[in-house]
Amino acid sequence: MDFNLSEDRRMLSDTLRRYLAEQYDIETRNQAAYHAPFYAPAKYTELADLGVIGAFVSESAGGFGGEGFDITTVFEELGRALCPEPMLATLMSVRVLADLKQSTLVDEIVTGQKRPALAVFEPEAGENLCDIQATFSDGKLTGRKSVVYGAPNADLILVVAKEGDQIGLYLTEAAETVDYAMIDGGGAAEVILDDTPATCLSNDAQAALEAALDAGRLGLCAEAVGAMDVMLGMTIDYMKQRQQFGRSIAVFQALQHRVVDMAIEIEQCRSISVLAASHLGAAHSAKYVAMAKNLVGRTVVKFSEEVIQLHGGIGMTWEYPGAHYAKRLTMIDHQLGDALTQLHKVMQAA
Amino acid sequence: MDFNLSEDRRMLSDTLRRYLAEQYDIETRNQAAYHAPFYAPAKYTELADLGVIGAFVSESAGGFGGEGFDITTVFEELGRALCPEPMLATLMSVRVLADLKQSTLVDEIVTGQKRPALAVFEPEAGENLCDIQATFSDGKLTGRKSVVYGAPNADLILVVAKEGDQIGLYLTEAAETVDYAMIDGGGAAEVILDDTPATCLSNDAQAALEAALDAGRLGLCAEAVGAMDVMLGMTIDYMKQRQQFGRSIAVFQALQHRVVDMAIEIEQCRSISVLAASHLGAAHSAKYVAMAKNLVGRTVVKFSEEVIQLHGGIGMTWEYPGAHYAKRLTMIDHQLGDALTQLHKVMQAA
Amino acid sequence: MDLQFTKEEEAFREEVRTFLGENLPQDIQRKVRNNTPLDKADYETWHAILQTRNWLGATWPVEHGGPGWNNYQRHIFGEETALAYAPRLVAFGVAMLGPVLLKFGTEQQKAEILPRILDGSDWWCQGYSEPGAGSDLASLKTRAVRDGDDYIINGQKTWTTLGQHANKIFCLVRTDPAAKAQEGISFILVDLDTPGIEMRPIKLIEGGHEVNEVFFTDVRVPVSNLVGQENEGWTIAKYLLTHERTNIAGTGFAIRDLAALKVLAQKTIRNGKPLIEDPLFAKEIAETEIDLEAIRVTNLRVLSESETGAANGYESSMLKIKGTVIVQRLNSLTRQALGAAAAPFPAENLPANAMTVPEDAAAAAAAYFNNRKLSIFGGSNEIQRNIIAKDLFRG
Amino acid sequence: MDLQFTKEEEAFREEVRTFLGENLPQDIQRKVRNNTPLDKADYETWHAILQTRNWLGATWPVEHGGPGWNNYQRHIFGEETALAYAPRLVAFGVAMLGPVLLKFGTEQQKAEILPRILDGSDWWCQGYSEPGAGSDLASLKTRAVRDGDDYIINGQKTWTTLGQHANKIFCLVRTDPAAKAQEGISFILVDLDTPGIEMRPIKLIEGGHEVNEVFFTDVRVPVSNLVGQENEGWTIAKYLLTHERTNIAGTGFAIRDLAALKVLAQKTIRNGKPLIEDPLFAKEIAETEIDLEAIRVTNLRVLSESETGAANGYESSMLKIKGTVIVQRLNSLTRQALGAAAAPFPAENLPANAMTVPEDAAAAAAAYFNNRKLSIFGGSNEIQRNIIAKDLFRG
Repeated sequence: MDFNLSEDRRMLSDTLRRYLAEQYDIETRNQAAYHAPFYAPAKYTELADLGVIGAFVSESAGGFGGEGFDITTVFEELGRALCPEPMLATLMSVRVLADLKQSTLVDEIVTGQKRPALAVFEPEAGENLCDIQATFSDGKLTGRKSVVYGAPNADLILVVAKEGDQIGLYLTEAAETVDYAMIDGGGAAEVILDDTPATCLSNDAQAALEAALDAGRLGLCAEAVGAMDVMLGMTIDYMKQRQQFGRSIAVFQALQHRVVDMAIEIEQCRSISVLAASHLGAAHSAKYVAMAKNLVGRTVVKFSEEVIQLHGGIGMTWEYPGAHYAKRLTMIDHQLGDALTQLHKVMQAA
Repeated sequence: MDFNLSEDRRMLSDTLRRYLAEQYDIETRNQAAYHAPFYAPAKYTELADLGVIGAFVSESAGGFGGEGFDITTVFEELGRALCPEPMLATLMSVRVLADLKQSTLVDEIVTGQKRPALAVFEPEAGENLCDIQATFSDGKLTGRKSVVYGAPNADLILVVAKEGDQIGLYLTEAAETVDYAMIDGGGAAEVILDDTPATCLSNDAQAALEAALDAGRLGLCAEAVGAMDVMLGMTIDYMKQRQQFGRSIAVFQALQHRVVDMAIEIEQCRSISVLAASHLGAAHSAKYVAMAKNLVGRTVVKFSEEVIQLHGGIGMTWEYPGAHYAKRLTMIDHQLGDALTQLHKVMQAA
Repeated sequence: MDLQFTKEEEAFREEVRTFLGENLPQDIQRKVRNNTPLDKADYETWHAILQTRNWLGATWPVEHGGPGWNNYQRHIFGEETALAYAPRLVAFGVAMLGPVLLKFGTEQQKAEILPRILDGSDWWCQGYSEPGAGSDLASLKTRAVRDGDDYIINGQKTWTTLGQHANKIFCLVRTDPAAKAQEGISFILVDLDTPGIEMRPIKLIEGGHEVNEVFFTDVRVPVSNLVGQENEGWTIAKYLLTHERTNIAGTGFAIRDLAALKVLAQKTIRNGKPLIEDPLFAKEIAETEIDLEAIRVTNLRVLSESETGAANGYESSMLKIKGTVIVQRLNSLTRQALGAAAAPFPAENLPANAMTVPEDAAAAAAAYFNNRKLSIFGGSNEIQRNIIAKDLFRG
Repeated sequence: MDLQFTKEEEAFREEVRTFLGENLPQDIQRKVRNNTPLDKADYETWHAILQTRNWLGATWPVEHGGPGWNNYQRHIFGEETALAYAPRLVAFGVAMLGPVLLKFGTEQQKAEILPRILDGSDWWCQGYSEPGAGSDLASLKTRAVRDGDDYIINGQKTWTTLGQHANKIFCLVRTDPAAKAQEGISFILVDLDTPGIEMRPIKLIEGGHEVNEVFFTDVRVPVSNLVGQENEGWTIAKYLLTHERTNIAGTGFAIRDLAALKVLAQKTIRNGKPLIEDPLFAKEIAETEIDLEAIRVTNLRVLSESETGAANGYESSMLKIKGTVIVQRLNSLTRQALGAAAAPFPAENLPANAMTVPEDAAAAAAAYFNNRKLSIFGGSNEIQRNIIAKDLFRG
């Protein structure tokens, strides 16, 4: 049994932590995160150069990682830095393309030459791919994709659509998008498809998509653990420094015990993410990912509420970095299926 | 708007509180509660003399009360004193008999001459009367009734059974019972019916039974409020007196805040019980009762756990009165449908 | 025991409801429903409309232009305005300074200031909190030094709500630095046009601007602007904090938001069926509804006790804690109901054809984050717990 | 990263499992499964069976008759015995006094006492807590006064688990009343046959007898019964409290109880269908299962760190808190699953034809109440939170 990162991953982790700490002070981060294109294209390319995207796919598919722990290693660091780069979109896209043997596209993405987004969900189709209504026929896509992460400024949009009953993956560079910032920073878009020309990459992509979405969920779990870790430290530092009634509020036992419970839950989230990472792609992968995303989802909402409350007014201000961590953590529960949705999956798998 | 008890009810409440305080020190209570017949027959009769049972039915039916607030007035006091007398059985029985115009039986019960028990539930039939499997035919009952409150030593057992599809109420004095104490004190029994002779009181008693069960649920809510009220005071007294690390544990803020949350929830339970009492027998009565029993059920379990925890080892001992309050409170959630069962009713009524 | 409002009270409710139906401007109502921030003009319009019926000074006696309502009427008015998606009143002039002047002000102060509150001439804001003194008001540091017939004020106030619209501010300032914490504080009125005052916006977590910092540098204020006696400010502050307890539980908002949540959960399709049919989500709604039913009665019990003078000191703390927990839980469920579609920011920027959710839910995530303030401002829920604990553990 | 046990460890698990299958007496197993209290003879039988393989002194080195296991093996053994419904070991001799003597005892003490622990000659119990000193051991008052070659002990101990079966007790006593709280305490061994000792049962909330009070009146004990130096008792007590951390999270019990709960919820008919098909109950089970999966990994992480010496001090506190919360939640759900049928008491009194629930669930409510002790005994969860807070907020 061994809970240490491999040498390669530790190097990636260290490099990434240093790079992100240098690059993303909170002002820089917020400037990128809340203003179009809602990330920093030059930094995205640098992250690709550092090997971040290569870590998402296996050597045989053109990367040098691809395991669950490669994903968690990267995303934990992204979470720590509150990094706004659209790596979730890239992760899911490159995983599905690798699965579908689209090696040219994979190479272009791994090297950072092209940036992809994956358009899956629709206003009335969430977790269940079978509910998707967008259609492909005669080389054209029709439908509406909603909250497509990383779509603003993306080079490629990968659209999930049906041809008959089959769920396929289609590539378009011509979709109409309505771009916006997300409330926790970073960009997304509504993608409006109206006889939009597209190329078929696969007309049977369901399994590859489910796997890619699970990789995304795992990434989100690790991102949450990284962000909570930092946020816990910030909260403790704040409490030590904040005076009330003539004393540091860190001495109030009622508050201390709440922080302790938060610390315990972070470790629980870390553990379940490790468990899901170790099973990614193996038997019961989907169930362990759902378990992880459920526990993380339950935790982040409560954690963020506690963090804001423990900071008092300061935690409510835009100026305070912790506020943006709290928003990001909460909104992680909204991405790729919330705690309740994951719980249904766990209950069905039981 | 007026949240004061009427003059009559206040008198009943005062009388009852005095009587119960005199009669039930904890040793006396436990002696009665855990040893056959699991109550104190002489005191039961005295309670009847004080008018407790008369308060359960209206004047027209032979009592002098019968409203929701009459029930809550009595049961709050029973709860405060942790009274083991089988008044829940009596309440439900006399209400259903009054509804069915069984005035002779009602009179005998109100005066304390006869003590009834109501045999409703079965090992596989809980909340839903339609699931009942006991049958009546040719003047005889067959089936098995489970956890019949107050059955040990009862003069009359009222059995709910089906004749065809209809749910009726049958009187027997010849049932085979297996008596036992309940874990929180007081008696119940398994009632085994095997061609047991019985008299039909009504072959269409479903509505009257539902109403009587709701009256019972309301009584349990009020009992819980009374018991929690006393228990909160005991907990605070204990905390003030208990020394740890050289200080009274009442000064520890983390513990104080937990007690505050308990105090708030008691008031919430009191409020929802008042609301249910005000609607008893009127429109949406069942929904308000279910709401009350749900909130009380959610609260008592958490409350009891907190009370034991805050007492440390002492709260775990048989000798400490609070332990018996905690057990009683927890087990109230088990009677007549737990919080989850009530929530389903509320959800269906929505 | 009687949980019914009287016929007169029910008639009053009907009157308020009719008035709101006829007089609440639809554009303002829509902003409130959609969680769109109101303009200064929106507030002024709404205050003026209420004032046509003398309903603005809800807690004021008739002789000063108030409606002379009792507790129940104020409760009903608060509930109905919330249900109708009317704006919250800007409380600082009407509900805070007004009652203070009525109790502690000179006749001249009353005569000069009160009418200008009701007719909208003045917009007051509050200078209580300081960067180092949030829930712990007694530690405030802003100094007022007597200089002839003036005070000279130096210091900083913060969390000044809607200060950007105000022309006046009432402040707690330290007039006796030698006195113990709560003593040596005075309550003083300041014109925001006075030289030396700077107001800076504080942007909140969800991006909105509703609070401010106010900096005082050698700000000269006439002594006649003092309310009550010098160093009596703590008494006034306490009076103010305990005076206005109606609607502290926010049940009107909760009832309204619960109803909207049910509609939303009916419209939202999740996993192929309306979200409200998911028993796990329905459970959350049902439990919250039950908690809300309970606090409505708790609220009425407290109202009834305070009407008869039997209310305990800590009951408003109880209403505050439980009330905010319920409203915040509803906010959270509304946010949750939106799933991925909660993300767009700011929600109102999206063109209609690209909206991800119904218009009135578009800003639900922002509203959720903004309303985390409810358990922090106005005495945090931790402070409220301390107040209750003091009462429970006394003796 | 590698979450797998090695082949050797898996083989060891198989060996333990096979051993349990072949050697755990069915009557004892049934009692454990049914939450029926074990007799003294049951424990002695089971200890003797384990000792046939040298598995009783699980933490002892081989040269003293232990199996020489590493952390993982002890963990596996703990989990497998729990899953098999084997009795918990009576820890006081084997897991507590044994390691203390190995570290602090004289050669003579080791030679005389250790073998008698393993062969069952002695049953040790613990004299730590006092009525005024539960989680706060430093405030203990029991006095030992030197008198020639003896100490004379006066005082009272409490919460002495299974003391009714014991013939020996190890105690913390105050030997220097002038010293500060933690100092001046000694660790001493006492024969329960010594005149002046009285043991009285404490009946627990659910009616069981597993703890006792022990009264000492002028009890004369030879100085040679001291372990370590006089006034060094606190060091020993701390060593003991932090020494045995395996299975502190109780995951084996949780895994076992979760499986049993699922079976029970499948068998229990509620509202016309199996309880497990009620999504609201299934939610509770699923969430608990997820929490359990997480703590299993947390547990392994801590094991792995302590094997490599990297463990933080507060990790066992974390495992204690979360582990007890999970086990207690499972107990609570099991109790809840029974509905009205949880009431009979004592459950084993009912004749078979009148049982209200399956035999192994009959005592579920009693077990629930009894296991509330888990978050109180062995350092309450509040004390554990204080320990973690001290670490988090240090510096």
